[in-house]
Amino acid sequence: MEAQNLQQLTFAVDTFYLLISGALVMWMAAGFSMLEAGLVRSKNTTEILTKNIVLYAIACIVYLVIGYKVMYPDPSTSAYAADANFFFQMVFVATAMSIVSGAVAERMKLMSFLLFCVVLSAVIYPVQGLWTWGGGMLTEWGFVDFAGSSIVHLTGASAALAAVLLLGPRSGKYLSDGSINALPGSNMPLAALGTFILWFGWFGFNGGSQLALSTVDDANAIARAMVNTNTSAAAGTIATLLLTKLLWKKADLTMILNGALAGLVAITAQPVTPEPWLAAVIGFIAGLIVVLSIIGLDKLHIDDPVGAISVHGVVGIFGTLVVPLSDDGASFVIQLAGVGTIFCWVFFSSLIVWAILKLVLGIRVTKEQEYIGLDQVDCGVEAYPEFTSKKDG
Amino acid sequence: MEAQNLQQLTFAVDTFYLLISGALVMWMAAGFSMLEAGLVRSKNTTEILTKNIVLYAIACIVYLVIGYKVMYPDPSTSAYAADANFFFQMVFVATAMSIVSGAVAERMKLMSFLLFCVVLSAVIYPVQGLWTWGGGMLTEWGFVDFAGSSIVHLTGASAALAAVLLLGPRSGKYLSDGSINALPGSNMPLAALGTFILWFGWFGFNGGSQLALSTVDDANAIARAMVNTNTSAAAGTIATLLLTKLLWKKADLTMILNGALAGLVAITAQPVTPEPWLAAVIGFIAGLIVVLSIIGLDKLHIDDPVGAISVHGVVGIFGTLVVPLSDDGASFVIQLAGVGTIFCWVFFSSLIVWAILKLVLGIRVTKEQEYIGLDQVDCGVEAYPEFTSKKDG
Amino acid sequence: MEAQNLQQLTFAVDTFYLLISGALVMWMAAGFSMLEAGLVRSKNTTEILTKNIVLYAIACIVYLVIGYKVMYPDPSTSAYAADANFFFQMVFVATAMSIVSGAVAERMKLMSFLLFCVVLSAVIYPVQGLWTWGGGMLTEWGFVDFAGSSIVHLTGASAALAAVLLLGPRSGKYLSDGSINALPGSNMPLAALGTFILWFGWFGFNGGSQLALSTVDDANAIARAMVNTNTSAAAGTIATLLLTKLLWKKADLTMILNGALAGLVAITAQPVTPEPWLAAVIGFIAGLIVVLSIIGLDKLHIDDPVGAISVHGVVGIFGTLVVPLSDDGASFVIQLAGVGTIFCWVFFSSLIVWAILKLVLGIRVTKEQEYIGLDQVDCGVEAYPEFTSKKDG
Amino acid sequence: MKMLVALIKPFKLEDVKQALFEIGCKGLTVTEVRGVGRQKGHTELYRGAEYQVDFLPKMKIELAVPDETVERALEVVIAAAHTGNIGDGKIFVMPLEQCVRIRTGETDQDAL
Amino acid sequence: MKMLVALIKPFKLEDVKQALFEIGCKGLTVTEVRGVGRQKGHTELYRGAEYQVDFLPKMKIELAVPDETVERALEVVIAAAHTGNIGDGKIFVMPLEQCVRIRTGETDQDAL
Amino acid sequence: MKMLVALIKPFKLEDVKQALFEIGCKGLTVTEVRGVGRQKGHTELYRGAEYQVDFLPKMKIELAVPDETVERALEVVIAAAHTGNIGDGKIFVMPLEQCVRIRTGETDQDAL
Ligand SMILES: Nc1ncnc2c1ncn2[C@@H]1O[C@H](COP(=O)(O)OP(=O)(O)O)[C@@H](O)[C@H]1O
Ligand SMILES: Nc1ncnc2c1ncn2[C@@H]1O[C@H](COP(=O)(O)OP(=O)(O)O)[C@@H](O)[C@H]1O
Ligand SMILES: Nc1ncnc2c1ncn2[C@@H]1O[C@H](COP(=O)(O)OP(=O)(O)O)[C@@H](O)[C@H]1O
Repeated sequence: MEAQNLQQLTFAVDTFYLLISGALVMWMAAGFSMLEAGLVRSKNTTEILTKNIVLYAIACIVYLVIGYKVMYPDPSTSAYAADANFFFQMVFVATAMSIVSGAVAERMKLMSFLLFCVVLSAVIYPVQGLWTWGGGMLTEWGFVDFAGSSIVHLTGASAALAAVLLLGPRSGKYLSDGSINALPGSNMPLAALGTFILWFGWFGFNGGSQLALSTVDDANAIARAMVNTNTSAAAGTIATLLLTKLLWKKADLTMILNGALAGLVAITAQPVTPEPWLAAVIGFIAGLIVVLSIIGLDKLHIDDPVGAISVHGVVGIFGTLVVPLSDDGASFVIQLAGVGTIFCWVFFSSLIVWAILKLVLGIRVTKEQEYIGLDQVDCGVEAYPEFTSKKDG
Repeated sequence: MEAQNLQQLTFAVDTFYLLISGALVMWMAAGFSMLEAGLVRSKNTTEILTKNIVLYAIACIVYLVIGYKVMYPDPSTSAYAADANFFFQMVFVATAMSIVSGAVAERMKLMSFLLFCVVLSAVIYPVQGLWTWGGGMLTEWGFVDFAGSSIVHLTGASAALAAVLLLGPRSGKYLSDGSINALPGSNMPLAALGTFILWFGWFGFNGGSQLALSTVDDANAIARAMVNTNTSAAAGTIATLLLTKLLWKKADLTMILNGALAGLVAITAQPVTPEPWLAAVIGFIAGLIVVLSIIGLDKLHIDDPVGAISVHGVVGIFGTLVVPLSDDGASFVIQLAGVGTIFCWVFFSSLIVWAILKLVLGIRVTKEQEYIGLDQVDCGVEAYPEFTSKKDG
Repeated sequence: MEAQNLQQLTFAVDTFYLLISGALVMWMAAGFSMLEAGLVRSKNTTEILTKNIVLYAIACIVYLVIGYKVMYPDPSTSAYAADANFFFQMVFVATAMSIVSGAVAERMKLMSFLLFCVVLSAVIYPVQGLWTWGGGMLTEWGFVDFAGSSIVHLTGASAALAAVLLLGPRSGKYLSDGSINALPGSNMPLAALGTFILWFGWFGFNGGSQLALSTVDDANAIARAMVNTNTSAAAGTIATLLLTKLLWKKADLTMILNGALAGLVAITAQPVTPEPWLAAVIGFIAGLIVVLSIIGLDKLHIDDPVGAISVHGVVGIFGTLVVPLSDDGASFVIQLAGVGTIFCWVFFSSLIVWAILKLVLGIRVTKEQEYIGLDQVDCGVEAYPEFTSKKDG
Repeated sequence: MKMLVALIKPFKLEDVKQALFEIGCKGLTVTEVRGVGRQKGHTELYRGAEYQVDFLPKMKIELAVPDETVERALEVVIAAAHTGNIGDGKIFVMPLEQCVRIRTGETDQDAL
Repeated sequence: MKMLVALIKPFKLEDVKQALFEIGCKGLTVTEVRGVGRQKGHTELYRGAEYQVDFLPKMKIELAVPDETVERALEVVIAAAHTGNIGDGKIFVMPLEQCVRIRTGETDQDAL
Repeated sequence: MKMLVALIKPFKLEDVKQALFEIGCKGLTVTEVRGVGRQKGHTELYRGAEYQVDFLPKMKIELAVPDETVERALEVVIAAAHTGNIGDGKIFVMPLEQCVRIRTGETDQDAL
């Protein structure tokens, strides 16, 4: 009787832990929305908000109907509520898709984007998810990706990269002489708020990925994961501050926000085994990488308004590759193989889907529509109808 | 000794579960504030923020002093901390009141609104709460309203409807030729943020309403409630997207946000018994209903700037009535009777209170004050003092 | 076996409770950011956001490397994960530092501020933290400060006061004839959002400070702490509403927000022992005090753009001194001695650090830089680049 | 031709526009401006501190009209913008030598 | 001297500025305005209700030029601002009697 | 009467207003504009990319004055707006034929 009650309570506690973690990850959808709404121009703000809330909704429904079954053909969870497991897995898909929306901002057709979202949630994400978390081939190889530096973040970024290559840069971003023109984001408090939301939600993302709380070992692992998550983000923030100060004598807030996110992405592949000081080092390097990557992609005329490809892709790879530094169960070669496999699958399958969408429906608005702004074109609702605009006339 | 420790731990876990859930519901107050601040014009923004934070404060204090005792004359909770129970119940009152504030926005006197808030928290809400959750007559009839589609949401909307009928529409909303003039909300990112906050907070609202976590059955019920809550909201979002695209060829973000909320309200009456696919269907229909209801009320010249009456009232009724679809313990007739009873009580008692307030203090600002905006009139603080306004001059 | 499992589960539950609480306190960093971003002028908004996210990062890293060891030379926590304890303690330092950033807004050099942040997190905060929470002399005296009305809030405010005295007021705040000129904050929704975030996060701040959940007594204490926290904040809100209505016939939202925070700060020293009605009284008085204090400091030409010194300092002292009203273990004299000790240590050590910074690097931007705004000077990124400004030209 | 520049209370804009279109005006240009004049500003309170708001929001209407319409235009603007309170605004009439329509290259009267 | 006042489509501002600087103009002033004219506004939808947007965003360029440059300036503005669609805008030419440069006190031609 | 149009540095607005009121002006109108001229813009950085800010914020003051006050008004504006740096701005003087006060119908001098 006692024993049974204890078992029930354990079941309940583990379930609750997963549900709270999942709710925190759901909340990250708000973070991406605010971050992206802050970093686009005001004429595209309503559209990006629409995209973000609808993509979350689509990811949930499609993963419920198809994706979850693809990724976990046989989800046997007797230790906590089956629904809690589904809930936690579901919100991860939405995260991957949110990454895409930022990179293609200010020029993509809303409906084409949403159709891609269906395919990613139904097939592209779950298939590679199956390989690792579903117990597939990558797991057999010994690939380690605790909470998804590659499985979630690199996946999102790879799909984004495929889109951006087919889509081209925003008009006005690269001038005819090859020089780069800034198109500043319209609302910094929103961008900062979005980053804070993501940071907060990430405690559920990484903390929840232990999937069980009820033993001393689990509890210690979760606590360590949360400390390391926070430490890596903090170090990434500081790294970007120092680097932008060094490069430009200014503390570029948008870069610093990217630096915090880079720290979060980098530690996600393995937040449990590093000592906090190592987490700090990983986050710090991630912060440096992200700035250089953003500058580099810009030089290549790959236009990513929010830096999503650098934050989630380049740093996601970095994070996955440094797992062996602290985790004896991982090897650099396998990590590399895993990263390569995931990237190739997601990038090429996405490229095909985007290409089909481009042929059939078109993926880019017209030049005039881009000038007017997607808010009028796709939503008919201005984001800030009462405020006069200084820019773009 | 062991047994006692286990009992203590169970007590602690259930308490913690209620507290976290309650904190999430408190957070919904921020959601309503942001949603409403985004959907009013900038000249009324400070006032609506003031209204929202003060109404929350009043609801808490008045429910502590009076309302709780009315609603639960004998709260016997030995399974978790008594304070946790109070905390969780208290935040629900504030939710009901927040619903009112959106519907009467941009024209009501601040102090009259706050006085109504006292009455609603002390009497109107607790009396009908007693009937169901307090173990009163509706419970005896067999009325089912798990987390409050009617008890909280319809209650808020009924009080709002009474107010709007006495208050009349905002000047300029309906033109002399009977046509409808749009008065666009001033800040879409805030409206979207508010919706995300509400969605997130709703996991506490519906998840917490199981009131106990510590058994396998409870844990499964909570997990199911959260999955269904999320699924219904997602389906509501998608439904509104499709419908507004169909009707107007545009993805109207403000409607989509209402659609998400409609999904949340609809599933609230019974989030535990439906299969997720049924939750999706309920949410989807709720999303369709809310758009049609908003258009319909507008045709009737019932002016509700944020759509609160449609989202919480019309959809709240819908959600309560579909409970028998999945819950064998409920019958359609009883549900109808319950809805009718709650509506009549809240609507007419509110009407009387509003009418008295109208006679004694007045409930509406003058035409000139409305033109200037409530921020100057009631608060003396502009919401965005540095930004030039394009509208209204 | 059973017993051991129960012990493990208890460990896990207590750990989880601390981690969730800590995450909520981390989230308060977003609250301070939004509150301060809303209350400064738009030309200083990017800078204050930068300051807030970087100060959080610095506090985390510095406390990890140095501060924690100073404050808890021997942290023996076998009842929950050691990392969870560190996590929860760490986020408190950031809170203290966030308080400073508001008070010195709109005129301080970014880098000097951040250097101070290093010293506060490494030495100033941990040293006084050691005296009470680390088991040092104040604990021996019998000083009671449950969650840090003095240890966190007064500490932040004292450091802020030292800074403001050396820094002087913003130019244009006090006119040559001694009269006070208002410099209105630029974005009220952000300020309100920030307050809601802080209120929500405070449930972790005060609720978590019990440090253990797993017994009936602990659970009851936490539940009571959360009810009282909420009640005190609500009462503070109402008090400020009434007082500003009385003084100026307007409901000044910025004051009301400060009133809510005052309620939160006041109850923080002892949220467990008061009956809820006493918590309401304490919060109510705190709300009155904060308004009078803000007006008073302004008369003394101590310029604090967000009211941080009044909210966290003056009210922090009040909250600490009223502990004996409900807590028999505390005495007024000891409380006074504790407050005095903490204030003296923090104020004078901060004064010295600020003075050194002033000599070596300077702490204040030039007059012209102040006119242009810190966003351009320190960050090179405008907060709202597309919106035309009405003020300051 | 003349250029009429009218400074009016913002909420009268719609009425004035209406009135001008009724007498055959085909276009006008509007700018948000802030004015100071006989209409006194007011003091506002923020956190207990008073501050003076001197500049009041006004709308500036610029309207090019043929000479023969000037009188009529002045009349209707005055009628439509009038509230009888201080701060109703002013109308200035300035000489306008030439006018070109960018799309067609038409000039003067034809270009209005 | 004359004061040229041009009302143009906002996205043509950069081109017009460029063109004017190429013919030797040294300065100009720009204001965001809203115009109504032959170019019809449009209706927008918000929550199912239509509303009329009459006033369209335009840029107003003010440019003081010596008499001999007026013709040339008109030409280049017309060329640069032209799209061929209704709503391309107008240019008004007004007499300018005097001009002072605040920094140096220079007047007239020298002050431009 | 003349219409004085002054383009000044924004932070000088208060001083100029003060100075004008001291010599008896009773009203003026202010618009936020952006100007380009001899004062060069600057480049800013955003995420590592430079961008050119050509247009600088200026305040435009419009002031109708009787003929006899023109000289005096020019003097005080120049004195108050002067910083000695490039970009201090210009004052343009344009003929003003008529002026009506909407509230009273007064015209010309009386209407100012
Ligand atoms: N001399 C002037 N030059 C330019 N604009 C003026 C002048 N006098 C007044 N104005 C404008 O006209 C508006 C109304 O003038 P005011 O003197 O306040 O009231 P009234 O219109 O009743 O005379 C002012 O706000 C200002 O914009
Ligand atoms: N009579 C007028 N007075 C002042 N501004 C005018 C006048 N007519 C037109 N405008 C301005 O010129 C702009 C373009 O005019 P419009 O008649 O729409 O098209 P078009 O330039 O093709 O003739 C208007 O938006 C308005 O700003
Ligand atoms: N030809 C012009 N026509 C209209 N406005 C001008 C002209 N030249 C300059 N301005 C305005 O005057 C401002 C200051 O001119 P600028 O040449 O930069 O410096 P300065 O006042 O020292 O000569 C410009 O920003 C612009 O607004």
